[in-house]
Amino acid sequence: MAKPVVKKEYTLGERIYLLEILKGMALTWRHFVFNVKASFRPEPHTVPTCWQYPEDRTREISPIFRGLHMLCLDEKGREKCIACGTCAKTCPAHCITVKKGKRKEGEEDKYASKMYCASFDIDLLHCIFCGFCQEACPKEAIVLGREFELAQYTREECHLDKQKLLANYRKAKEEGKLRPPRKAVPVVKPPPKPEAGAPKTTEGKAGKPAVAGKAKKGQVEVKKAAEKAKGAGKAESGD
Amino acid sequence: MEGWVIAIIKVVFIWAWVLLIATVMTWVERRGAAMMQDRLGPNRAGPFGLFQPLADGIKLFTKEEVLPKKAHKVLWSLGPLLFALPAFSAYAVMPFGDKIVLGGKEIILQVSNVNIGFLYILAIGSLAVYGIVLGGWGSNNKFSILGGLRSTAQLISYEVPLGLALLAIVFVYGTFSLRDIALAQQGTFLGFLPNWGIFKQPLGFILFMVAIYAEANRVPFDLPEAESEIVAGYHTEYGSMELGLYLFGEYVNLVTLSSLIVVLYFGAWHIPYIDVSKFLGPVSWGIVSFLIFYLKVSFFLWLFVWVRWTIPRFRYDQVMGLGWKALIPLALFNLFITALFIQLAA
Amino acid sequence: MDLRERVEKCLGPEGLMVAMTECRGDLSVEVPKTRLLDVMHLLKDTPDLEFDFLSDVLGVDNLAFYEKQKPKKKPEGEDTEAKKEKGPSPPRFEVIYLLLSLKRTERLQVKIRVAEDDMEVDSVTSIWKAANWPEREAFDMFGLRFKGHPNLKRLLMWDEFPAYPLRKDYPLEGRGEERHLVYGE
Amino acid sequence: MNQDPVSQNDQERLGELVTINIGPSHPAMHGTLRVVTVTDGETIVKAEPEIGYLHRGVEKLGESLTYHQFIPITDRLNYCSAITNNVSYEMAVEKLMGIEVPEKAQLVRVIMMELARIADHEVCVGILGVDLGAFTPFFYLIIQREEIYEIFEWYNGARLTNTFGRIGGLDADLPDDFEERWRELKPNLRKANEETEKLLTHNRIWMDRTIGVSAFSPEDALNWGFTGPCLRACGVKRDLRKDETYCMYDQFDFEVPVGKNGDVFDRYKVRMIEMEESIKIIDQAYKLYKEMPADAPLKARVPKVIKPPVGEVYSALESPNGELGFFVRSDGSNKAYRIKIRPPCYMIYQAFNDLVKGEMIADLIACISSLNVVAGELDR
Repeated sequence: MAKPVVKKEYTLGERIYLLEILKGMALTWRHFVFNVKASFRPEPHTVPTCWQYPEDRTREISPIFRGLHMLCLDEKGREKCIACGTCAKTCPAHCITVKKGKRKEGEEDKYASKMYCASFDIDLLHCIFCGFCQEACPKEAIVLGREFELAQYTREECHLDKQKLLANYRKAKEEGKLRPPRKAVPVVKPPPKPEAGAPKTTEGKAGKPAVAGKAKKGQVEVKKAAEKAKGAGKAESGD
Repeated sequence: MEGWVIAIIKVVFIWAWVLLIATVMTWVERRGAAMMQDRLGPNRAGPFGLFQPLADGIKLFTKEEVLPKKAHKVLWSLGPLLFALPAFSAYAVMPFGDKIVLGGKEIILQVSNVNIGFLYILAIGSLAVYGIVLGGWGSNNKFSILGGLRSTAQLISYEVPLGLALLAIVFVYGTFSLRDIALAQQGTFLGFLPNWGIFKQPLGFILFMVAIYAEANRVPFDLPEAESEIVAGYHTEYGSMELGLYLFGEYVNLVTLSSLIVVLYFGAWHIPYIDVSKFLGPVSWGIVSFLIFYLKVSFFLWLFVWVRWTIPRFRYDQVMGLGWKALIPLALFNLFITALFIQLAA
Repeated sequence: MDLRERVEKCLGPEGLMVAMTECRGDLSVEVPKTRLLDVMHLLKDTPDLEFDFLSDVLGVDNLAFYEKQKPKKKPEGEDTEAKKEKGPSPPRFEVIYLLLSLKRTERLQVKIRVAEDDMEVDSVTSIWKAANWPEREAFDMFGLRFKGHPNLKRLLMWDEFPAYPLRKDYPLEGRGEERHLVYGE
Repeated sequence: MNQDPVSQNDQERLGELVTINIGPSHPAMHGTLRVVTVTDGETIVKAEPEIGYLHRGVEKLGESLTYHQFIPITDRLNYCSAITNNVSYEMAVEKLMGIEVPEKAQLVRVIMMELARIADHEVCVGILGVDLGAFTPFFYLIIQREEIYEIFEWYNGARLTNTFGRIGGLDADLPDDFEERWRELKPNLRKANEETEKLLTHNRIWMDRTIGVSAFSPEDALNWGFTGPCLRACGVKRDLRKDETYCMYDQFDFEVPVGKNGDVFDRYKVRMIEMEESIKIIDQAYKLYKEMPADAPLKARVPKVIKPPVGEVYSALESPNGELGFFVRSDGSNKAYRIKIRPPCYMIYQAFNDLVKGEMIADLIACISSLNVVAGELDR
């Protein structure tokens, strides 16, 4: 079914193969010389694009890299997690299991709130590292860290329990590789306050039929208004 | 008796030397490619990864030999042998230096100076196609047989321009002996050019280069093993040292062909305008000529690598088209011109 | 004249339109299954419409949808209304053709309903070759049979696969069909 | 597909034709494609693609996951440009819910999508080179893709499976160092493209291998449902970014390249030019982005639990491969009732037999690479 082709005219330089081939060879030669020179540069990072990975770990990993999970402690060393189970619900791969525990008297220095997670299990073999758990977490307790070397020999090792998660946190803290606190994304302000602070963007425009004017208080972080929004969502789904 | 010993020493020496070059070539190929592609290449085994070929060799030797269920056993095992052997045997007539005087005895740096060296190389070189086509057939794999067929067609087609280009050289030098051709390239030509084959046969040189790229199955003529089309061509089913023989034979082939270029077109061990042998003793001149020769060879070896990592590969019919429609007419033309000049000069 | 009217004008007189819905600007027109090819030809050739590009063909299984649509909820689409008109057992499947008019850059969804006991649908491959694989996929996933399709085989699942995986009564985890696969010669 | 089985079988029995099974594990079959080719010598008589080796039931999965949970799954469709998939899906759900995304978020989406487009085209062109035997351009291009991934990594922590954006907007602003990175990257991108062109475009071997190979007429292409670079290579000027504009694409000044023959060379060339245009778009989008106030919203007000009203929409955007559409039907619950993905290469790949019939095996490989068939997207 191929239709006849519009013949492309070859120029003379194209017709005799050698000219373009020589040009190409000049190009590869330039790269060759550059890289040979570069590879004699002092260690560890020689040729610009190659990282001698296991030895050369100087490559900067993004501070918000979505790697190995950890359970954070607050500044007093108490567990942040309140075992609300939002992470488990949000997880697309259903790899998180949380069991609730109630704080007893005298455990205030261990757990930050009244509820804590008695167990917290993550199956790394299921996890897809989407980062939804850390986004959903109201306390910023579960966080994906910068650790990316996750290969293990057994299935059991790929199973993260609470102790491992806390250990991950301690290790990251020691190395100073904690994830910076999440920056809340500015959300469109509710219509009742028409174009209050927001300048000439169109975000304040009316005409969002689905999102009825359920006001969140000013510029709230999404996750903090979880319960409210849930209510709002339910109400909205009626229309 | 003495002649025998010397011959055997020469054989062993040159055999080991070519093996060494071929081994190093695998390293050069990979590192060179890497450097052209902004990578580093193998750099783990030894300094600069120089022991990488060794590691590869050990790996190939220790791997399990797998014989496909329906493969033809005899042809299957014959294939790699027939491919590697001619590559080595072709070196028998290749000069690799001028001569060396040891213990008052003059030794030519060539295993045997037969006066039909030329024909020998052509004959032996064509034998390599058997290894490929038998391996491809014996594997009982459609990709292998395709690779084998492509290779057969390609090698046979490119034998013709190769032979014609060589014929022109024979016209010019009037001899079939490679050593005589090498010796004839001393001095200058037309008073200012080095008396090298390339200046006497510029067109022939280009034709010859293209033809040997096809003979050696190198990019842009690496159709028989074009990995993106027919997996690995004729050696798809091979593993272990049988595969090693194929890969290695290819590099030995490269060395042979590069040496041939140097002997025929690049003045063998001569340096233009200077007759180095006058300044050196008979022993040191032998060594120096040997080194000069392989310096030139290494340039052509490098050229193989360089070209390979620069350009894409042809399609099967385009290769045939280039061979029959462009190279053979040009080679005939070249032959004609050469003959004309010789006639005029005489 | 907006698209809605034009489509009505084109299909209405011939009685080729069962219902028309609009959702967020996506016009969707339901047509009788038996006259699908006529509709497609009309839509393609009417100078006002010129839906000459077939984006996709997809099947939908409405089994769970009907179960879920309790009468207490006021539905906004005509889906349920259409169902009511048709009586107690609405056709289970839908085939939706996503059409596009290149010249006008307008999109239209053409919908037909297919009952479970009569799964034959006319193939539109004679009009758009683009329907080839999507129809095969709909056959693969829902068991819809396209009459006149040049090569109606399973596309994504293997040929011996016994079920239709995108139907709503097929479990997400599968039924372990792969265990019965026989490998070898 | 091919409708002359009887005569073909006869020929096959006579040994004139050979059936060669290319794939699913073959060096040139990207991912897990498989083509059963019947060849006469090296000439292809029939090439029937078999797909489904990477079928993961994404559409079925979508019916069991909430709207947000499906976003990471879309990453795994066209893994070369995950961001485009994310945005396409998000746009479908936003359309279903009637959400209007803030402008600044749209700009960030444009920037990221165009980066993804460059990355995708780079892989495609590079692989095309590799399949035709020219290895080196692949590395020059892939290095730049790596730098693009670096930007992605600093944007939200993942390189390949980005899970970019959320329904209604974004989850993060552009990183502070974006400008610096982009300024560094831009000349490198251009240089890599230039070098690729230098090595390939005018090289006669390359021209012989690509010009006129698997050429396709615009009528056929439209009938087969071609979109994207493959359609534009046939000479149809159609780009959803221009024709059905979304994400403020109408505010940017860019060209839509078209080819003439619809052959491999034109597809390659269209992709090369598109990369250049993408660079221009990113520049313009970033300029607009800079003009926005720092606290301009990036997310529309979206309920935490997304429950779109009953209805069905189809929303498409111009992915690097062509029209990537999502058909989403909601039954009012928090899970989609039906999600149908319209992958661009699915439509293109079904015409494969017509594309390569009568060509040679080597051309089949060139054709399949130039179509940029991504198994993840194809099989879903």
